[in-house]
Amino acid sequence: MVVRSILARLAKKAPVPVFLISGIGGDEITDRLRLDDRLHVTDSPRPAMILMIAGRLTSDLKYAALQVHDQMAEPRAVVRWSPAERDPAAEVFPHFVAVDAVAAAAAATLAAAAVNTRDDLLAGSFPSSPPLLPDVEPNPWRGVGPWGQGGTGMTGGVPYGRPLPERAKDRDGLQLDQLLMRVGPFLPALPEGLILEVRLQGDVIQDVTVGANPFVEEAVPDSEEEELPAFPGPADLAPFLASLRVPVAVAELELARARHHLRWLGHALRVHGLAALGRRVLALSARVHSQGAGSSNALGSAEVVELRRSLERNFTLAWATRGIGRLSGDQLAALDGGPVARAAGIERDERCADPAYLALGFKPVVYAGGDALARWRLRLHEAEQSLRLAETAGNSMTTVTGTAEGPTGPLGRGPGPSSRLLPLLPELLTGLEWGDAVTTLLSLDLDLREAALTPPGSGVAPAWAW
Amino acid sequence: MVGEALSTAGLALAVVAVMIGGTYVAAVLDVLFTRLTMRVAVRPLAAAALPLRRAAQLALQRRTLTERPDAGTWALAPAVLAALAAVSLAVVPLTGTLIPVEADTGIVVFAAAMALVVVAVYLQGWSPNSPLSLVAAYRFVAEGLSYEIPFAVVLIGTALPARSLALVPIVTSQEHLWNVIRQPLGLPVYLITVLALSFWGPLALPEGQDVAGGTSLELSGVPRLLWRVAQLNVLVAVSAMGAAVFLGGWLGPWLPGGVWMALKTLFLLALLVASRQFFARVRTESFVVVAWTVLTPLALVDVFLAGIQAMVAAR
Amino acid sequence: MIADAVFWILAVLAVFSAWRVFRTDSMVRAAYWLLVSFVGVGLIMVMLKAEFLGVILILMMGGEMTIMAVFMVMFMMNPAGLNPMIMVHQNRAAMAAGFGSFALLSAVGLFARFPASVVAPTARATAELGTELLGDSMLVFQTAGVTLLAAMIGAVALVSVRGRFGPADEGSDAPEQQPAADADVDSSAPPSSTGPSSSAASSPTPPAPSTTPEVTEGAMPADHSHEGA
Amino acid sequence: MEGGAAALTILVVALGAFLILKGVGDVLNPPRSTAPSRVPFSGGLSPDTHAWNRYHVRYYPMALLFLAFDMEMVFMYPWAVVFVEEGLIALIEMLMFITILLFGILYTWREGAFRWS
Repeated sequence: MVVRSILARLAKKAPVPVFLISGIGGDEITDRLRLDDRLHVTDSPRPAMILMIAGRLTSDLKYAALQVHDQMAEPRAVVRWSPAERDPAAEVFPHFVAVDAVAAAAAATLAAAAVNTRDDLLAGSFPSSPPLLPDVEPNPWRGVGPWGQGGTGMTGGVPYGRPLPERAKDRDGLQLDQLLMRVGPFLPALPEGLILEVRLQGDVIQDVTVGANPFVEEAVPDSEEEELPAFPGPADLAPFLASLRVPVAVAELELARARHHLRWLGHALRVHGLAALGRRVLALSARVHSQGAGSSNALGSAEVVELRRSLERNFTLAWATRGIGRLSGDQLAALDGGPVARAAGIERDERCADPAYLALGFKPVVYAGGDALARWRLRLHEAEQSLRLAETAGNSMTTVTGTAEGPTGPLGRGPGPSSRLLPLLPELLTGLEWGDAVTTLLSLDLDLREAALTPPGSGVAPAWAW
Repeated sequence: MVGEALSTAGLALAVVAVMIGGTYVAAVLDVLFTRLTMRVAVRPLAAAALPLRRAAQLALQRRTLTERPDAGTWALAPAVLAALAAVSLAVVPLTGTLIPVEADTGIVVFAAAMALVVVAVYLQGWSPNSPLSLVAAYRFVAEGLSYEIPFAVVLIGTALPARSLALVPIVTSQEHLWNVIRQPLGLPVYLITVLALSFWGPLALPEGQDVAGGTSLELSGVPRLLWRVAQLNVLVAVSAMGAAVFLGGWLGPWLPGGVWMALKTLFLLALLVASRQFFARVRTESFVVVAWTVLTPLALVDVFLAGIQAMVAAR
Repeated sequence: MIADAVFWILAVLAVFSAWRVFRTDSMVRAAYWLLVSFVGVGLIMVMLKAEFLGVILILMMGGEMTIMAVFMVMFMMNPAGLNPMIMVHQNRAAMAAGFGSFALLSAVGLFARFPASVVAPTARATAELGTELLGDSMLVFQTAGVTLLAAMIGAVALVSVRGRFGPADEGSDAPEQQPAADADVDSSAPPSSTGPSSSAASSPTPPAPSTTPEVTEGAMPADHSHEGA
Repeated sequence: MEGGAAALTILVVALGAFLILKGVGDVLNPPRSTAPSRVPFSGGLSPDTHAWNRYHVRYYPMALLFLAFDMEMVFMYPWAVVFVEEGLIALIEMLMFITILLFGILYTWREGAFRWS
């Protein structure tokens, strides 16, 4: 007891280990949470004490969230914030600390709540959240070996509740086991919400199936339930979507683009093992954000220039991404422009059609490599270019042409960029080592929230067309 | 008899003290470098307390289990890693007189202990019966089989001028010129291979974010704490060894030998710990290729240059 | 006194872990029990003043046993031993071979004339080994190099998938084995099987837990002995 | 020998200390789990099968190469000790030996056996 109280007192000022889950409307907050010194965002739910839910959970996300919750070590608690008035999916958590705040203040309030809850958990004044899923083995089984262990035969049965992996043909001609791995939607290395069913043989991917987008909510017909709140789409796409209908300040658009690229960079650096540098870049992107449109100097462009220079010299980063994730010509054509295509030498940019940009002397950034490295360099270059444009743009406004160049690709023409990329994944990832597959996925900058605006194959017109 | 046992116990205590101290220093250094890279305010006192606070927090957590893990090997993995680090630190002479374990085959004992690190890390990844952790375990086997040869060969290079595999002669042979200058290829190759060995920074392949932490993915509570500590133990051991065989160990003017040794160890430790902030994680396959086609030949060249030098010096 | 105690502890450890190698279901455990056994033997060698040989044994076995574990996991069905299985086969032949080699080695130990001289504490065993390697045994040494090269090239030529000699699996027949889709089909043995047909396993009710090994053996598909070969 | 005793003591102490610490942790906070909590983490979804499988080690040519080089290292240690005494003959001999083995690396590299994805 004495030991425990000493340890608890010592632990009080440590950053709270949180596992971060972001639902609908939580995309902006998660960045600010990562920047909070009081929190330590973990890669795995196991060592986390607080499950932090930012945004509204769809029903698909709910089950994964419950699973993750049960996987956390005790003592644990749930702290959540939702933009919706009522969040039916999150109400499955019996004990939670709900944070009630407007979106702008949500991150700070969430962090403060996490700290308080952790302290209460350690002091024993707040009960640890009980397991939420029913405690049943995935398969009924009973041991059949001489010591009550295992299933039937060599590989049959469901020993300890699960069957063994099955063997399948491989490119090596060896018939070894194939491991079906379901990853996502909360795997920190992958784009938020991406679900993949991956067949691995060794560490090489044999087959990939892209799972249903968890941000897509099926409208339940004839339900008595009140209607779900309209899906807002990813927050950092908002100015670009607006520019499809009304003229928007060029400076505002370009700042948003730079911010998006820097956010992406921060996330990607973390996954590539440069967590501290990634956090610095995230902080930089937040500063770009707070400047807003109008103020045309001190946008952190000097810092971005310096960052770009240092990252282009980072040979291990280049080494980790060179030659990874090249798209074929057909695949590039299907993209219809966007940064991924521009990184493969295809000079297509919707901004070239806009007189406001032409007046500013805009020329699209194009790289030739076509691999993950080229995409990295392109985005860094574009971030720098966007900040320059924002500085010089003054008050010039875009012209409404019905299309716009979003940070991930063209908007307003058919499905969005991520919807175009998702169907390419199986072909692209097959045959890659798992780490290379993650590198590829990162470099594509997929956004499942954006893809949810136009579910692939749904035949529904994009949300922005309405 | 009793006196002998007492002196053995005293020396063992010295190793434990150096290990604990070094591990703590490594943890604090990591906090400092991380905050410097983030470009946020560094408060030395807070940085010094942070590792302890984190450790206390982990110590209060309930350990999680996985589906039918190999519980025995899972429990053993951090203990084995720490024990290997302790043994390899024990063969390093701390000063000219304070030599915890005086073995005729010092660098072989060290290399043997470090060769078994692969076992500990593989078991850590294998045991929880978790897919990403398993991928991580096999990555480390690839990494381990690649770094081991150049690692051992550059150590052999330092034995050449000393004409002995024991560490005291190796240190004293550097009286006039440290091996870092005499064998310019030695220390760089050594540092790269020990980074791989302690799965740290750019070569933290089994603990990468792309496998959500890999070998430590399923760890929480005390086992996670022990695994982290054991990893830092390895960093301390390899830094001390690097200081002894490349930077002349306790040799140095003005200051007492122990201080020199501590400073040199600290320098290498800081270098290794800081590497995490500068280099992105390398691909497994690239590392394997480079380890075999660049590091191994370089290490062999290093040995031959060292041999020719030693021969000329002896004439 | 203490030295005796340590020797006996290490000796018992070596024998015990060697026995565990055959009593565990998990390939990884089996490989590392063997490593423990080797470490025990290596430490005994260190005690016998063969410091270099003892330590180098441990050094080599660390890497070697990991490779063995990895290869055994790759080729054995049920590598983690989640289902019960038996690691020993052809018991009579194995016992004969075991006792035979034990008797032979014991005979060497008992009847050979070992040099009676005590090793001087100042003897430089490693240096003597080195002199020997560069002296009379030089031919052996260089032959070892060429043999190792031949082994390397042979291994790579055989297993390399995309070598100059075409895909590694060209012209080879994949073993006809059915995937273990369900427990009952799985236990049908491949055509090459020599073991008893596993009728016990294909019965819908699994055999009752029992402490007699015969029951389990009946429940095993016979093909795994070939897998592990 | 004394060195061996000390090394063995340190080994046992470190091993024991870590196992005891883990035991103490389990006494302080005994592990508790339910079936869903034991599911391995891969982002919130459950796997169908156990993770343990006949894992395809694609770097096996490299593992075989390692075995050969591990042998070579064994020879190098005693060689290093007597190198200076033996002089040129030691140099030439090891040079020959190593060159032979380097051909092995060269061949393996040429065959692309270090790459697997």
